[in-house]
Order: sequence, then C-alpha cells, then structure tokens
Amino acid sequence: SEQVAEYALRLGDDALILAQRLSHWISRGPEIEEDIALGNIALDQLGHARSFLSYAAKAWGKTEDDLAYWREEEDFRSLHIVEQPNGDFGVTIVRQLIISIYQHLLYTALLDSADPTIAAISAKAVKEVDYHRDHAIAWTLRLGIGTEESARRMRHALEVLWPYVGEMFEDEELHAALGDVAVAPSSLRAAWEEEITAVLKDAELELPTVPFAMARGRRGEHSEHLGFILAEMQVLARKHPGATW
Amino acid sequence: SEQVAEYALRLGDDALILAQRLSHWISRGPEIEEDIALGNIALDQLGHARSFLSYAAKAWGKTEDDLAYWREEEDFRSLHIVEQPNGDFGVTIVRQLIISIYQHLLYTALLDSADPTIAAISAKAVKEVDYHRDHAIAWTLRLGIGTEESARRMRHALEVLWPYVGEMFEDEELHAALGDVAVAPSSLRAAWEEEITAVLKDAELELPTVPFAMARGRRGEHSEHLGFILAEMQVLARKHPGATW
Amino acid sequence: QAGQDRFNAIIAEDSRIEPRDWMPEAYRKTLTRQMSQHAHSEIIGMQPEANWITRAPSLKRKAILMAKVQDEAGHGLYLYSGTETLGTPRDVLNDQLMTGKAKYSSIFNYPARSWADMGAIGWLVDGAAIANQVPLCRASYGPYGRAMVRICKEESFHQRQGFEILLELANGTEAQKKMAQDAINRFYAPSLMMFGPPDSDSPNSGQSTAWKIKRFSNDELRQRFVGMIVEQVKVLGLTLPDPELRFDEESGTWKHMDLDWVEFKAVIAGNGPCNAQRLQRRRDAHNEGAWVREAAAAYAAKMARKTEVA
Amino acid sequence: QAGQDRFNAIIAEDSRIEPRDWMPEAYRKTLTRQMSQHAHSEIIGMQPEANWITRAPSLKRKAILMAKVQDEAGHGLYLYSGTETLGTPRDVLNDQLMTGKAKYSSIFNYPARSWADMGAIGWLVDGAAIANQVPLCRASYGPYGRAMVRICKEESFHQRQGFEILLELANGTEAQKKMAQDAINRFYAPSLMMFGPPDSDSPNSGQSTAWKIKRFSNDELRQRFVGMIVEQVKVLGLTLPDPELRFDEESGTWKHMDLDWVEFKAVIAGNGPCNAQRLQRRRDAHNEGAWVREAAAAYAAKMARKTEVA
Repeated sequence: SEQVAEYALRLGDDALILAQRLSHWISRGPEIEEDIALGNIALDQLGHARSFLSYAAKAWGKTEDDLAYWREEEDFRSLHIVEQPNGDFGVTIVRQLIISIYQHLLYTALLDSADPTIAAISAKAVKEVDYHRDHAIAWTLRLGIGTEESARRMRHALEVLWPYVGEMFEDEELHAALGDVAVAPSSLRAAWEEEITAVLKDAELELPTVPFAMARGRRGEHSEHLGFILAEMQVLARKHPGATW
Repeated sequence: SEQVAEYALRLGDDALILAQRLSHWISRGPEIEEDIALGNIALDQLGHARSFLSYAAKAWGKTEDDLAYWREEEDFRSLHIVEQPNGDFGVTIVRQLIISIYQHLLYTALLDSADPTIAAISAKAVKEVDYHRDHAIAWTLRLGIGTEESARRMRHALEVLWPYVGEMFEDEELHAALGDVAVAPSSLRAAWEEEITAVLKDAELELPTVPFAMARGRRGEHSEHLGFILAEMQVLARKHPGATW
Repeated sequence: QAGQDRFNAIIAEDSRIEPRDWMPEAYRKTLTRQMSQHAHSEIIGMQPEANWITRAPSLKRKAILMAKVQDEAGHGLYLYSGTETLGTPRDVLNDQLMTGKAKYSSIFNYPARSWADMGAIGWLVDGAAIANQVPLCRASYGPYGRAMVRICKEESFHQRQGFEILLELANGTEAQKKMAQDAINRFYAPSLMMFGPPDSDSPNSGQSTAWKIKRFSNDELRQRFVGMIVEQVKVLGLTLPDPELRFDEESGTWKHMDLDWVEFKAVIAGNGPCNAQRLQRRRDAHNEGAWVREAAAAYAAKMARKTEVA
Repeated sequence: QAGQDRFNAIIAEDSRIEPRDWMPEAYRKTLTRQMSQHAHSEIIGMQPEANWITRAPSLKRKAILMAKVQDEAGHGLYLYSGTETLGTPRDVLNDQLMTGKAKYSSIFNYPARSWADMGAIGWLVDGAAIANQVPLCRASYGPYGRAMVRICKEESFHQRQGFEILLELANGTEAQKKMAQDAINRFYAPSLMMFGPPDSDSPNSGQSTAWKIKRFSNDELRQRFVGMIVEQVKVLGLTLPDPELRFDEESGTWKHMDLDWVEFKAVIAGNGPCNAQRLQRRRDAHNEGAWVREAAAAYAAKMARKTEVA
C-alpha cells in the first residue's frame, strides 16, 4: 500500500544517506582496516537502502534508482542525523554508535512486522547492523578511554551530534496508521537510552546535555547538508535522463 | 573572433573557478576581516570572470550564464591550480600568492592587447589583482615568519600546490595564432619566478623542489576536483532549464 | 551625581551620549548586550546566505549575494567596534557568542533551504530588521546611532535585492513560483516574531524607552512591518500564509494570526533547527583559525622588536 | 652454503621458498620491493575509483564499485602481510610509500575523469594486471604465489565488471557511447605500458626469471594482453585508439603503435597528472588518523595492564 511504501521510504532513505556519507571514508580511513570496515558498513547500508527503496518503488510503479536519483530534496524522508557531515573519525564513530544501536532495536522489532517484506528485509539487516553496533562500541571504548586527545574528540562528537537524536524517536501519524506493520519510534527510546548510556559509561564518557534541535526530516524539511549530498549523488544520473548503466 | 573568444574563455574560467573556491571561505575565515578580504577577492575574480565570459559568449551568441552553467567539464578551460581544494588558510594564501602574481603580470601585459575589449577588462582587473597580490604577500610574510607552526604549514602548502605551477606557463598554439591579442604564458615566467622567489625569501621560505604535474586544463583535461566543483555550482541552474533569476 | 545629572540632561534634550561621557552602569550593560547581540546576529546571519553562494543560479545573483554577505560581515565588525567603545573587547564578545552565553537573532536558527530563501530573507528578515533599526538611528548612544544610519542604508538595499529575487521567481516558471511561495510561507511567522513578544508580555522595554534606546514598542514596529509587506506581497502576486490577516478599521491595526511563541522561546533556548550548527560553524572557524591569528600576532611582535632595535 | 644449495634446489625443482627458509639477500630484497610495490598499487589504486563512488549513476553500480574498492584494500593488506613475512614491517613499507621512496603502478597517476573510466580501469587496467599476475601465481616465494592465486580470482571478477560497465555504455545513448570510447582512448596506451619497457630495453628481468619470480618477458605478456583486448573490443563495438594495430603473420605477433616511454618515465619520476594528489591523500589519511591509532594503542596497553593486574 501507499502507506507501507511511505514507511519503507523512511527506512530506505536513512540507510541511503548514511551509506553515501560513510562511503566517503573509503581510501581516507585512519588505517586500511577501517577503510574496509567503514566501507563494509556503507555497503550493508546501501544494501538495506536498495531493498527498502525497491519495495517502496514497486508501490508507485518505479525503480530504486527513480527514487534515489530523481527525487527532489523535499521528497526525501531521511533523519537529520544521517545527513550530518562525517567530521573526524570520532564524529563518524559517534554517529555510528547512535544509529547502529537505534537500527538494531528497530530492525529487531520489525522482525514481527505484519508486512512480510519489511520483516524479511529487517531479518537480513538486523544481523549486519549487529556487526555495525559491535564496531561502533569497540571504537567508542578505544577512543573514549584511549588518550586525552581521543576522549576530548569523543566528547566533542557527542555534543555535535546529540541535537539530532530527538528526531529519531518522534512518532508520526503514519506509524499509528500502519499498526503492526511499523514500529513507533518512541517505543525504542528507553531501550536505546539504556544501551547507549551503558556504552558511554564503559567508555568513560557522559551523555551530553545539549538541547535537541527541531528536525523534521520525515516531513521533507532537511538540514542544510542534504542539498549538497544530493547534488553530488545525483549529478551524473541526471545528466543522462533515461539512460541505463 | 572564435579565437579571441577561446582566449577570453581561458581567462574567464580561471577567474570563475577561483572565485568559486574562494567564496567558500565567507563565514569560515580565521577572523572576520578575512571573511571580508577573501570575499572581496572572490567577488573581484567573479567580476573578471563575468567580463571575460560575457565577451566570449557574445562570439557564440550565448550569455555568461550559458557558459558558466551549461558547459560540461571537458569544455572548461581552467588551470589545475585554481581547481585545487582550499585546504587550510595557508594553502589558500599560497594559491593566492601564486595566482595573484601571475594574474598581475598577465593583466599588465594585456593592457597592450590588440583586442580593445581584452585590454579594457585587463585594465580594470589589474588594479584589483594588485590588491590581491598585496594581500597574499602580507599573509605570506606573517605566516612564513610568524610561528613554527605557521611556517610548517606554509612549507606544506607550497609542496601541495607547486606541481600545478608548470601548467600556468605553457604556451598553446592559440597564443601564437592570436599574436598581439594574447600574451604567451611562457613570457611571464621569468618575472613571475623572480617575484615569488623574492617574496618567499622575505618570508623565510624556500621554493619547493617537487616536480610539476602533467596538467592540461586548457585542453579540457581537468583535475579530479573540477567535477565536484561544477556539480555544486551548476546544480540549481540545471534543475530549471530556461529559467531566469 | 554630576555625571548622572549631565547624563539625564543629555537624554532629556534628545542629544547623544558619547563613549567618554559618564553613563549609568545599567545603561552601559544594556547597550553592550543589545549592540553585541546585533553584531552577533550579523555574523551568524552570514551563514544561511553563505550556504547558497556556491550554488547561486546565475553569476549576477552570485555576485550580489556575495556582496551582501560581505556587507553583513562589515556590519558585524562595525557594531563590534561600537560595542568596544563601551569597554568590552571583541574577543570577550566573541567568546560569549561561541559559548552560547550571548544571544543573536533567533531567525538565523532556521535553515536556508532553497534559493528562494535568499529572497525571503532579504525581503522579510532584512525588512523586519530595518523596521527595528530605523528608530535606532536616533538611539541615545552616539556610536550606536551612527552605526545604525550606515547599516540601515545598506540593509534597505539588501531588502530591495531580496524583493527582486522573489519578483523574478514569482514571474518565472511554475517551479520557481512555487519555490518563492514556499519560502515566504516559512519565513513569514518567524519574521513577525523578530519584533519580540507582544507588548502585553514584554516587561523589559520600559527602561530602554526611558533611556531613548528603544523608541517604539514591539507591537508598534510589528504593525508597521505588516502594513508594509501586505502591500508588497501584492506586487509579487504571491500571498502571505495567514488566513486571519486583515486591517481592523476599528482599532486601526493589522490583525494577524497567533504566533507560536512556544516555538519562539524554544528556538531561543537552543532548540531551533540550526542553533547547534550555526554555533559550531563559528567555533570551527575560530578554532581552525587559531594558528593564523597566533602567527599574525607573533609576526607583529617580531616586527615591532626589529623596529625597536633599528 | 648449505642454505644456498637448498635454495637452488628448491628453485630448480620449481618448488616453493617459504618464510623460514634461507634465501639470498638479493632475492629477499627483490621480492620485498616487488610485493610491496604491488601492495602500494592496490592501496593507491583505490583512489581513482573511490572518486566515483559518491556519484555512481545507479545504486547497483554504486554497490559493485564500493565492493571492488574494498577488495583492493583487502588485497593491499594481504600483500603487506606477505611482505612482512620477508622481514619488513608494514609501517616501514607505508613510510616508504608516503615519502615517495617506494613506487606503485604508474597507471594510478592518471585521473579517473568520467564514469566510463570505472569501466576502462576494470577492463584494461585490471586486465593488464591479471595478465601480469597470473604467472605470478607460480612465483617461487610461497606467500607471494598464494596471495596471487586469491587476488587473481577477484581481479578477473573485477575485470568482468569493468567490461560490463563499458558494454552497458556502448549499448546506451550516444553520450554514453562517446564516454566509453573516450575512456578507452585514454587508458589504452597507459595499460599497454603497465607491462614495462620493451624487452630490448629491460635489462633487469634476467635475475627475476632465474629465481622463477618472473616467468614471461614484458613483451610476451603485452602480446597476450593485446591479443585479448583486440577480441573483446569487438564485442563492445568500440575501437582501440591505435591505427597501427595489426597481427603480423610473419612474426606471429601483434604490432602496435609506438608507446610514449618518455611520458611513462616522466610519470614514474613524479610528473604524472595525479602523483602529488595520490600521495597527499595517503599522507592526509595517515596523518589525520594518527590520533585514532594512538588512542587504539593506548587503549590496548591499558587493557593489557588491567588483565595483568587482575
């Protein structure tokens, strides 16, 4: 249905924009192992994006590429957190920590989705996201405990990204309308907070106290970053309308 | 004539791409005075670009915006040096030093161009570029002599940019064909070297010894950076073909 | 007491206080806060517009936009100098901005999402700023009033440019027209809120009025502004997103929709869409420029020593 | 002497030298140079392709390209491990790369200017690499030969993917076809030069052949490669930019145009279009990652101490 497609679009857009951001690390990581690790995570996210977007596209008689390359900024449904710049490795790791814990809870809950396709995609995704979470936690510990410099950068990263956490847990009418197909984001909040608090404590870091930003990516109201992301992502495809690759 | 237009295109593209790069500093400078200074320089360069591109465009029955927004990468004629990333403030200053001395010599020589429009644009530009040169020299001295850190960054900036100096002085058939209209870049080389050597000496810096890169921007063979610059610069205009602004 | 008397006399005769004149501490503090907030607003206000410089859709518009953002940097510097005459140096003011202790105009915590926002910001945001600032040209503190004269001149130029952007879009393609209307829809209410809470809810302005810093109430200024844009939007052939907007003959005032003061306060408190981003950009620029400023200072010191020795 | 004899025997019977075996210093040095150059080439070779990941024109192609660049990083790591078995640690090898003391395949100093280059690099550059590497699967040094087996498998997968990109473009719009032909035009000669100078001008390969590291001469390998691409380009319906290309029945060899060995040497010497950029990117990644590596090391040390204490 249209509403299921709208829901799949949200899941797909988050994964797509995150993949786009992460892929920039390939050939730029702090060690080659991280080129591979962040690249793998990006590739997984791209895979999830393709599954969700293909599913959404079918409802509208379109393709995944129609949705990725030919929508305008206001038609994207991504969260502000995935649009945030990579920053240094610490910022990327904190963003990964925030998102991977979230996605892990979300996909776990979606295993029981009344929509079999969403449940099936989530079943595949949850295993991969589990690894993303391990990766983010391991690095959060290393960087939080490692050196004064790395701890300072991690505190900074938490401050920079925390404003965009609030949006992740905001329910929309869509969630209520979809009933058992979807998961209300607010229902993930307590578990998410518990988990990230525990990780940060282990990493000798603290939950930031900075306020949440009004972020309404789900309504197509994006951060100032998304326009630049899309300009780059879509430039080649749009120069060749109707072409196949 | 077509050839004069081709020549104006080269001058215009260098100024346009440099303006695009420099404009990114606005709201990001090391002090607000530099937001203004680099912004002014960018604005001057944009002005020169508009004059040269308008002149070139006339020969082809086009407008400055047709040339800026609707050409493909391989049709641009910019030098690789203006395409280089801003880097830190030191890299931007060294790029400014390299280019402003060059443009000052070039526009001074073009005062005697047999083409009255090129001579007239150069007459306006040379005064502004004179200020750009003063600005670059003043900062080269401050950063070269200032602190160990700033001197280290300046040495790094020189190494990073030097490979793209060679291309600036390469003659093309076009120059010979245009006779007194154009200035053969090679004819500027000795004066440029003398001047920059003197500045670097005053700034307690040395000429780098890194080799020149094969750079053929004048033939439309650009650095890997230009595609990204154009994707951003052209994105909005291209979404609205035929629109006026 | 002599100082206080003289100060009172100057205020009473609508003349000007100058930096060397005696002034009450509260007056100095109020002005320092207001002028530095104004300066910070110019500096932070560069960001939403700088966001579109590299993507401006024509070279002419790119040049105009660059010049405008430059002007804002200039206004910021000018106002920081003015504030310094009251005894607080610029680096202290800048620290207050970066640590979030000082405020700036809340409107700049909204994103500039489309090119049409360059028009809406010019027309509505600069328009509201001008309505606020024109009376300040007669502010009792000399350096402030003089700064305002110069700034207002440039701002009204900017407002015209913003209007022109919208006019061009409004007469353009359907997509352009839609873009323009959307920008107005987003900036209308926030620009009305730039005048501050309704007079009924604005207890602090009495003293500023007595000191002849503030000359009109929030609602008075808002009324003027609404009257102006109601006329101008007709020229654009676009609409203001306010179904309740009408001129009430009886009270002789414009009635407009209720403004969302809860959101307003939340944005001021730091919850706006871009507060974190705006401050972070400022901090990044400052921190990444530290080595440059240090080098410049070290160079100046070395040169000074050289001159001494010679 | 016993070591040397044993070494000679192993080489003679075409068996394999393993890390713990005695080997002549020159053999160790030659292999270290060759294997680390190969590793560096994988790492630097990521860059031209990474350049197009964010702009890949379909999600499927984006995924394939990302996976390919990942594989290259994996090959790099695998080859660095192999090189480490010869006694030189990875950070030393990496330093040699960053300071320009070590070389890497010169082809990666050319820019990847269009999407079609993803095809041409896969088809021609990986194709040439495979032609070079397949015989290395039987290299006398065990870890090298085994690494080559694995790498060649993945490389031939990459080559097919590159060919597919070109095939899709060649059957696409006029603009796509032009893009494909242009990429082939740019990568044809440099890929032929990947086999090194003509045998007549390649004095160093005698010892490598005796040691059974190298099995075929530069020209022999080049011939094989040319024979292969001549056939494949027909499938694409495109052309190789070589008017002199023909099979000479008399000598039984392919005749091709003269290659520009002056440019080849200039690129190796550091004058290529992208040498500076490639090395700088590597150095930047390394330097910007220093704090991360330091933190990881400090963390590991802290954890080790904790375990000791416990």
